Amino acid sequence: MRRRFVKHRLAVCGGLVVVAFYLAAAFADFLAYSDPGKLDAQRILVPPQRVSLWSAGRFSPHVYRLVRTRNPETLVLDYSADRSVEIPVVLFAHGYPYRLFGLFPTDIHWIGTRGEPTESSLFLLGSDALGRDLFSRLVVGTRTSLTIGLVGVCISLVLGVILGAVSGFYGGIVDLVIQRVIEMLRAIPTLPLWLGLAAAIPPTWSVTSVYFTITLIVSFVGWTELARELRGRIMSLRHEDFVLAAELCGARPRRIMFVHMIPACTSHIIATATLALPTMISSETALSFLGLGLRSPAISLGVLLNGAQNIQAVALYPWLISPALPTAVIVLAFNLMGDGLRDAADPYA
Amino acid sequence: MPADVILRVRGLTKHFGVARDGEAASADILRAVDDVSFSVRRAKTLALVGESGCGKTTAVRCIVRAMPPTSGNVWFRTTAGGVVDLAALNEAGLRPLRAEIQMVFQDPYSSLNPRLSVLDIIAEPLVVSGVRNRTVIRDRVANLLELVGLRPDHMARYPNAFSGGERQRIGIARALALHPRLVIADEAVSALDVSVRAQILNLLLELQDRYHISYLLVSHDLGIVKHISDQVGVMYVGQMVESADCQAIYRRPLHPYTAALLAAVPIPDPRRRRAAYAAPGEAASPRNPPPGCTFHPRCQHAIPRCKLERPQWAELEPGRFVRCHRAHELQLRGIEA
Amino acid sequence: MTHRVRSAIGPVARFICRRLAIGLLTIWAISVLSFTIIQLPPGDFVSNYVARLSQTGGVGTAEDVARLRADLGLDRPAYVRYVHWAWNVLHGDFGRSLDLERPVSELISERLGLTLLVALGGLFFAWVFALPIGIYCASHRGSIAEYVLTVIGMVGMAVPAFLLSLFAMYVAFRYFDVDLGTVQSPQYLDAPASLGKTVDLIRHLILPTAILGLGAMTRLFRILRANLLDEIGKPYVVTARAKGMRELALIVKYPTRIALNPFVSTVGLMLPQLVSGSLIISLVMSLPTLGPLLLRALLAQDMFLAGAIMLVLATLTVVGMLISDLLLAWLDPRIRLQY
Amino acid sequence: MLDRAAAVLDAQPVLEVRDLRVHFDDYDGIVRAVDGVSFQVMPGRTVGIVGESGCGKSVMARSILRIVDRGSRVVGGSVLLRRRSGVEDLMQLEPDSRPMREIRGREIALVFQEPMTSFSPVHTVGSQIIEAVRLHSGSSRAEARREAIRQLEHVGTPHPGYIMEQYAWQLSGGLRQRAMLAMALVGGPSVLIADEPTTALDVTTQAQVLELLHSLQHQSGMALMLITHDFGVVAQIADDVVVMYLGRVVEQGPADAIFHDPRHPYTRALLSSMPSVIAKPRARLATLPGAVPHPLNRPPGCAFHPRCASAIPGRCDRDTPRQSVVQPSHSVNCHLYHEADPT
Repeated sequence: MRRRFVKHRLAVCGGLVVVAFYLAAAFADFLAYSDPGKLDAQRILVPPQRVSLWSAGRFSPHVYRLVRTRNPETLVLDYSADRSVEIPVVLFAHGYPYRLFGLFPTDIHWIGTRGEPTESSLFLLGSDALGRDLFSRLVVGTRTSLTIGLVGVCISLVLGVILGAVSGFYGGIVDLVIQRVIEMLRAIPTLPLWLGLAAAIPPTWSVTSVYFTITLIVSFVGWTELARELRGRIMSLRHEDFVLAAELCGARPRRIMFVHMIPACTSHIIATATLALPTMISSETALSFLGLGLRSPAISLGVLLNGAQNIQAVALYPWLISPALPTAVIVLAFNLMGDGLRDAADPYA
Repeated sequence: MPADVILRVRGLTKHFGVARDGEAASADILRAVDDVSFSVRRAKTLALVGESGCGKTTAVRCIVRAMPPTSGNVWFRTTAGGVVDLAALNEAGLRPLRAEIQMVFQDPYSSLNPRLSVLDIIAEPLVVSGVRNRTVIRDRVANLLELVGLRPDHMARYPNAFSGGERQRIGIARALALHPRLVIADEAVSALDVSVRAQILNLLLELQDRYHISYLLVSHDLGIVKHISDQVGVMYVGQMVESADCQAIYRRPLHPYTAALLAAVPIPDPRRRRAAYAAPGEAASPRNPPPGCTFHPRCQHAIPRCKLERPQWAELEPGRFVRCHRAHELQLRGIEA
Repeated sequence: MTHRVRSAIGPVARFICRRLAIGLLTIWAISVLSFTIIQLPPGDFVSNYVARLSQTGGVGTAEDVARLRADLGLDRPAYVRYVHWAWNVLHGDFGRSLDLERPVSELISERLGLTLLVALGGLFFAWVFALPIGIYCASHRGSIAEYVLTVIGMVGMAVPAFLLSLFAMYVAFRYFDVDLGTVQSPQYLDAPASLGKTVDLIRHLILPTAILGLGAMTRLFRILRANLLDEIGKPYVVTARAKGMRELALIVKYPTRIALNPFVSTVGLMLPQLVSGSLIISLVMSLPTLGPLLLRALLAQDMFLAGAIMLVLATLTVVGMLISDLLLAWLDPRIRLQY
Repeated sequence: MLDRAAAVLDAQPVLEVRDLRVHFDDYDGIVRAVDGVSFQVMPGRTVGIVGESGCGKSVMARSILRIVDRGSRVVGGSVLLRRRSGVEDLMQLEPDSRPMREIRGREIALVFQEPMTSFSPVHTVGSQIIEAVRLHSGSSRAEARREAIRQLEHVGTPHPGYIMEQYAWQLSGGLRQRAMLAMALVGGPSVLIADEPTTALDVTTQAQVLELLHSLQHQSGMALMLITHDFGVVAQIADDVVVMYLGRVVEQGPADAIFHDPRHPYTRALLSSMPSVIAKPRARLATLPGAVPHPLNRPPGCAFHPRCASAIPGRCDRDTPRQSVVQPSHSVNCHLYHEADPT
């Protein structure tokens, strides 16, 4: 299976991108050089900045100090660079404190400015309507979205594997009921369902509860695909002679299930899970985008895109739409990878 | 049950309900196996012969209880000497007997789990029966591999490293792991190349001579059957139509279907081309078998009685059972050796 | 006896009955689900209403609140309310929107046409493009065009519809100075129906339908291509070739015919996705379909309206899936004759 | 029987395969599926091509009609077809060209092992036969229908009108194979290639189909090329036999010579290892050691040498044996016979 996957060039590319994204998510706080939640009324809607690498013929990365002006006619805020003040940008700078992997307290970030606070000087991708650094928010938001996908898939996996396996192994009335339930769930348009469920989340709930509820909601439908897939595999495995051979040795159902059946399905499970992940991520993004999923102060790709809902604003401040790019890339990469995995798992499907 | 009989099947019947909602209207029943009786003797081979759909595979699957029979008895003589009815036991009651009846399958590819090494495959019966000591298991597997003509140092390999014939040997080794008294071989060589078939057939014969195992063989190939069996039972549309000693059945069949089968077997000798007589038409469907004798629409010798009355399973001569109204009067041709 | 009756009505009829029964069951389950969802949020319309009222300076006394509750039946147990609601729905009465203070059926029927138009338009788009592209890719395997089309298909399938529409709107607004967030050009807004108005409407709908169709199209195209490649290797294709048929005639006649089956059956499964997609695209592009109405109703806890919209959408989907099943039975004799 | 043999003695072969080579790309390399095969098919006679799995017999049949699967290609040799208009080399034609398509079905027809999957499951049997008729005659639909029914009657199907309206999966195995034959014969081919036509059938049905093939051939005088792994079937109906092993011919000759005077060690071993109904009960069989190697790992020299009891070290494992004629029309590719016949 590994050999067939590696032959799939696009899938390998997708896989590398996925790994890169998850690495970024693991080190999100390290990569986010500014505190993603810190408001700054003086730095609203700053456009993306250029980092100059050379200063007087010497390698010395720096940005210029921002000067805020208001256009007297249009009353639109303008930012210009004060070329006289260079603010050096340095690697491994000290910034806001955080815990790496939630364990080790530190305040080192990959870059930062020296002399002036990073929060008010460095805006690689600009800032949002509340003056928060978009790059940092993007990194942290990506982490949220990616983990929601992962947790959602885990929930789907547990549900799907158990129900699918039971359905396929025992057949009969159990199978009939589970299949009908799946059929019904699949007939419901997912979005209204999600909207309805998400609208039911009380606005007073904490960010964490909302996070887990949203995860539950997006996996509510996700498990059906996995259960169907697994049921089909288990059913066809039941007719394999090696399963009968094991039964004739006196092996009990549990052994048959775990020694002979589930391992034969792992590649399918992995492939289906990989293909389910991007659906989960885009579902969360869509919900939050509509304002029914995660809400500020939580940060996710959908929450960030929510700020880009107004097309006139986007036209004026195009950098607000930048969260669309990582969303598209991660979803695409997952699909490519999942596709390759599925082909590799079952070259005859 | 005579002392040398190890397995006696009486009136074995398996019906599949085709009806979906449980109400079994009579026409919705598929009579896969219908009142089949035979005995397998110790260290001897009984072959069930028949064309596809005749119920031979279903019959053996009922005997090993891969599915429950609808009715009938399957008496088995255990190592301890007692006789139990396998058809009446539940899963827990069967488990201790599993070691004594093993099976060799037709498809050398689907019968071995591709994800387990040969060691794990052959060791599975041992592990399930409670052997835990790795060295004991390895030694036993090495012995078994040698026994079936494979190199013991290949036990760490996976099935895909072996050819069809070698896989079949692995399957035989697995079946032998718990010293079974009865081995059921379902078309065990028909998926193999001609040049490999002979190796496996000879291996089965050798093992029988050495360990006094009884075989219940299922095959559609009358050539293979002649090489390995002591007794033959011929099945047609779920019923046993004739059973007898191997030599006798080939030389002088008593049932017209047996005769038709023998006449249809191509003989590998261009000098013995035969005026092709084959029974016309094709086997009836077990879903809707003809009334009376199921073979009558294809039978040259059918009389009006055959259409109306179902013939009884009767012992015409000592050891020769047949299900035909006219068996006593017909002179049918067999094959001269 | 029953067996005779069943065989007398024939396999096709039995198949249809079975499907119908499942469909009805699904709709019933959905009605319960919709009703439950509406009941989930803490508080109800009245408490929301009172909260809003007090924000704007109005005051509701406890008696007022209780009377309003009693009027709306909110003081009775949930199952009673469900039965009451379902009974009315069965008689075509969806109740009144509490928020917009208009009959729900009126609100829905205003917007149903456009909703259907967008969803079916997307489906049409998907079909029309997926079929030739799928056949082309299967018959030109390994060509550069096939590779490019496959990659485009991948992108189209992967990128969520709302991102695509957001992007399309941005491009249109920024570079073509067209505001896509309307369904009608300003000059036609209050104009009576005319050819010009219809053309204008269609022009505004092309992009949303295309975006909606793109996702479905790429999915269909990939399924069709995979099925075709599968079928092309089958012995009956070799047989047809051995008869002396031309390659193209061969692919069009045999494998396509068989590969169409999963095609039709996936259309059924795709309908829920299309409906969802059309909702979210409408929300982004502010098309007056049921999408924005549903969102508004949910946010306002306008129970009758939200429940009715969910029920209507789900029913439409179930009906669509039923049609696709029947189509499949008509297409494939194996299903038609063996069921 | 004898008259027929005499009549064809001076006849020209209707199909002649010369040094045919077909390769295909496998995951792990190039498989030489057919590697220099030559034989002739005489009009009115039956050639049995016998061999075990992987010997290349099916690939060869398809290459003759130029319908090999993707990834396979004919890399050399010629297939000469004698038509009324003269002799034509099929290897010189483009696979999807009009001349090649006209040869398919009209000059050379093909019947496969699995009649179930050889018919499209969503078209009726009748529509597929009608299509074959119209491909070759351009007749109207009604005429084609009558012709199709006539062909079905010809191959002995009961109720041909009813069979026409059925789907292949609704028919029994025997009827399917008969319908398949009817479809193959509508073009009135001069050569019928039957690839394992009876392998999927029960033994009584097999006897019926073999009998049918025999009588059809007798009536029309077409040549029959029967591909099978079953020596029994070959013995029953073939006039000439070609034995193949791993893409090469090891021995060919008249059926009687092959069965009663086999020369190649492979043919001999195979014949003596065959379980047969005429053997004594429980007789031990002679065995051939080992298994057929994967065509990708074909042993050098004579491909059979690792399993051959009389292999000559230093020779059989190095040199590819040439063809030696041991009797008129009986030849063998084996080093053992090179010494006896120093040509």
